[in-house]
Amino acid sequence: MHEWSLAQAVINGALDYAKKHKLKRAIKINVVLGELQQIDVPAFKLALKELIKEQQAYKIKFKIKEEKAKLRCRACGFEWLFSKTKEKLSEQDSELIHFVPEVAHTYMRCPKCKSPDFEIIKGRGVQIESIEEISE
Amino acid sequence: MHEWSLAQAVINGALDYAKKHKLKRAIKINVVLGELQQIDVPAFKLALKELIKEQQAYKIKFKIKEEKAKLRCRACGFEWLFSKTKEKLSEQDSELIHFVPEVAHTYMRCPKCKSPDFEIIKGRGVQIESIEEISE
Amino acid sequence: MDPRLSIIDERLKEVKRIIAVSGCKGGIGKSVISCALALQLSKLGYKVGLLDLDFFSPSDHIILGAKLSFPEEEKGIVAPEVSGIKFMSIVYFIENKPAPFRGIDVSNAIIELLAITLWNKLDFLVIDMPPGIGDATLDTIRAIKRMGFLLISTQSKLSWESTKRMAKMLKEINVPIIGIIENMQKGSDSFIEKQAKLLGIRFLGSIEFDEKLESKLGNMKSFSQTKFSKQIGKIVPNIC
Amino acid sequence: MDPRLSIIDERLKEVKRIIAVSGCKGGIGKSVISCALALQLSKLGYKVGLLDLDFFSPSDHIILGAKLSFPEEEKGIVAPEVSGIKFMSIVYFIENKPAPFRGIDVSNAIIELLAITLWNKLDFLVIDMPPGIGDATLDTIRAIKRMGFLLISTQSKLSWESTKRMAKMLKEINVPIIGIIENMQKGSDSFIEKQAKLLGIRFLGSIEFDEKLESKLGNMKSFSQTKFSKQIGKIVPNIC
Ligand SMILES: Nc1ncnc2c1ncn2[C@@H]1O[C@H](COP(=O)(O)OP(=O)(O)O)[C@@H](O)[C@H]1O
Ligand SMILES: Nc1ncnc2c1ncn2[C@@H]1O[C@H](COP(=O)(O)OP(=O)(O)O)[C@@H](O)[C@H]1O
Ligand SMILES: [Mg+2]
Ligand SMILES: [Mg+2]
Ligand SMILES: [Mg+2]
Ligand SMILES: [Mg+2]
Ligand code: NI
Ligand code: NI
Ligand SMILES: [Zn+2]
Ligand SMILES: [Zn+2]
Repeated sequence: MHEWSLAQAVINGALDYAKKHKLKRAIKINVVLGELQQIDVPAFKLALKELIKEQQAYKIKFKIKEEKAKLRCRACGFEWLFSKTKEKLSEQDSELIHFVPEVAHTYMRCPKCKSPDFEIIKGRGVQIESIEEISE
Repeated sequence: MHEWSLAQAVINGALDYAKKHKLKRAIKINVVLGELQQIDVPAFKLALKELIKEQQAYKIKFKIKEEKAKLRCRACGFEWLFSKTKEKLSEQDSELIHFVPEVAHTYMRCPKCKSPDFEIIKGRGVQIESIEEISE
Repeated sequence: MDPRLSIIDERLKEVKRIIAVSGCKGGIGKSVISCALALQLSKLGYKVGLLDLDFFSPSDHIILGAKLSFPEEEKGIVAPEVSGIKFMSIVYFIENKPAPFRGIDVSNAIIELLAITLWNKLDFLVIDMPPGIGDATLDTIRAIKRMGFLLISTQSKLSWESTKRMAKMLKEINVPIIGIIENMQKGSDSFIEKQAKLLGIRFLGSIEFDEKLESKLGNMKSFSQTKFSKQIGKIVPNIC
Repeated sequence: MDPRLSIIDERLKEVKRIIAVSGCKGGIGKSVISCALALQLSKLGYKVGLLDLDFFSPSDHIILGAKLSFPEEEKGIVAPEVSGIKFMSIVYFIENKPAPFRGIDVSNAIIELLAITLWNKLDFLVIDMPPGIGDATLDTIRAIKRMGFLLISTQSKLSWESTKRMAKMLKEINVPIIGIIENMQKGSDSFIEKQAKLLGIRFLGSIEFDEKLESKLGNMKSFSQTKFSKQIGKIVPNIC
């Protein structure tokens, strides 16, 4: 489960931020999971829970929001949702996009004009939306 | 004055848009001039006026707004205004940026960490902000 | 809205043919072939333009020994003439300094150059492409609908595998491939000719490795008299 | 906020030295030198990783003749071993298909690979860089603070002018330059040695043009017995 490494990134990133901004001892991390990366959410949550235990500096809660992936073709301007075209991907190609979402440009095409030159407008992958102080 | 060629782009772009969206016969083009490109505004306005006369399809008015250029360093996160560091550029380097604003990465550096890896957040060059139908 | 894309067709409307010299990998001879092609076409009496789009390793001005005068400003910028060839390159703007451009910068600078350069009447515009299928390739495809690709490959597997990736993409999105040139051929085996056939792409010929080429770079007259340039000259009729 | 940048130091914390093989221009031997360097270091008993960051023309898997097994998934992805070298490349994810990436995609994919690849203990991580000073160069500089650049140039002016642009930039922003290697030397003149001296950069040696190199690509054993690999082997002590 490479979800572990992304959960580590989230915890590390949040701790760096909290220390830098001298946040108090309890924080909430608002995480956004972009659909394109097709994160295994239970595995990701489990990893976060384990990783939170491994550190002492902060009391950490997290909230996870999923975000639809939206793409826009630079050749013809067409916009579409990943969820509408996802079924056309083979299981293997999906898995490759799971590891490196950019390879969507290798395995996906604009549904309207077939161009590989599209922009991932939103929903690429794991992001920290915000970090808040909370009462312990 | 290469401002003429950019004015041509604005008129062409606006006419393409107006035709595509079947706008009525009178339009107003709201143009934004990003500071980094250091457009000669009188020359640009003159070009627009001449070019408007050369076409029959639309009655065109324009409104020009200038926009400060803002840059952000990807290496250290520092943000700054072009106007604050502009004086450090030689006249010749300024002129080169006037033609191809991206060469700012050749002639300018982050004032804080000296990195050439900065982002032009806003105020790069000539943009059409919007095109409106107006009464003739 | 970016108004610059709207003017590019207009800027190129008096240009009859546009040839992008590419092949994905670096160091396969895109630049020397672009220059030789431009020179040979010019010798035949055609009006020729040359646009160097490799912003990280611009080479054409070195190959041609071009004096770096600043482009004249008119109702746009006029590509300076180098022995009758209209030549545009990022070097006019960066000289010998580095241009650390992100993809978005490459994209913006290419669109800017296409929007403001006045080529006027040309029979051929030769575009010397940078390696890769990144912003420069995607933007020229997006901005110049009438462009055809002239692909280059050496006999090395390393080169051919990359050229093949690019050829696959171009075919898939219906961008015309003019043909493939094998460069730096050694021996008589024509590996690329066979491979081109397998892909259904026209093979235009082999250019031999020319020991003397390097020493002739920078002097246009000597350069156009090399065996290399003469072999390019023989391929030219197949392109016209 | 992009959390991935925060984890990269952690991922590389057990890696003693990180060497980016670069030089700005394409086709100067970055890939063959990266591979030979990795192999020679490995032969000396060092634990070595090799990361191919040329997404448009990935070459190292061809040079090493690596079988493209899919990287194992653990608490990240494990770089598969190729004769004892931990090897990561975009080819695991794109195979022989084109990867038409804009700069922002190159940037994201590099950061992703650096964030999820588990190198564990390494004495050396060799990074085979793509041509140019674009996203890949700027992002590795940004993400990997401890990296040094090993610059390559051939004797051609075309190559040297590009390498010089890059060297200027690296010096200006205080990124360490390990030294310069002259590749594909013909004759005994050492143009690059003189130029390196003028720039105040350490000259590490010349690698001759090896006629037999091409035919040994894809077979690691034969490759590491070429004159080419042996000459790289002689330079290795100057780098360690
Ligand atoms: N047919 C040839 N014979 C000898 N040298 C060549 C030949 N083609 C290219 N070269 C040399 O190979 C190097 C790479 O060529 P270049 O045109 O710069 O490639 P690219 O533009 O694809 O990076 C240059 O030093 C050039 O002089
Ligand atoms: N010293 C050398 N002798 C012979 N051929 C070489 C030598 N160095 C590189 N080559 C060949 O030159 C070509 C370019 O090398 P490569 O490593 O792919 O360059 P880059 O990674 O810089 O694009 C390849 O075909 C390679 O086999
Ligand atoms: Mg598949
Ligand atoms: Mg100057
Ligand atoms: Mg070139
Ligand atoms: Mg390479
Ligand atoms: Ni996973
Ligand atoms: Ni001007
Ligand atoms: Zn489309
Ligand atoms: Zn900075």
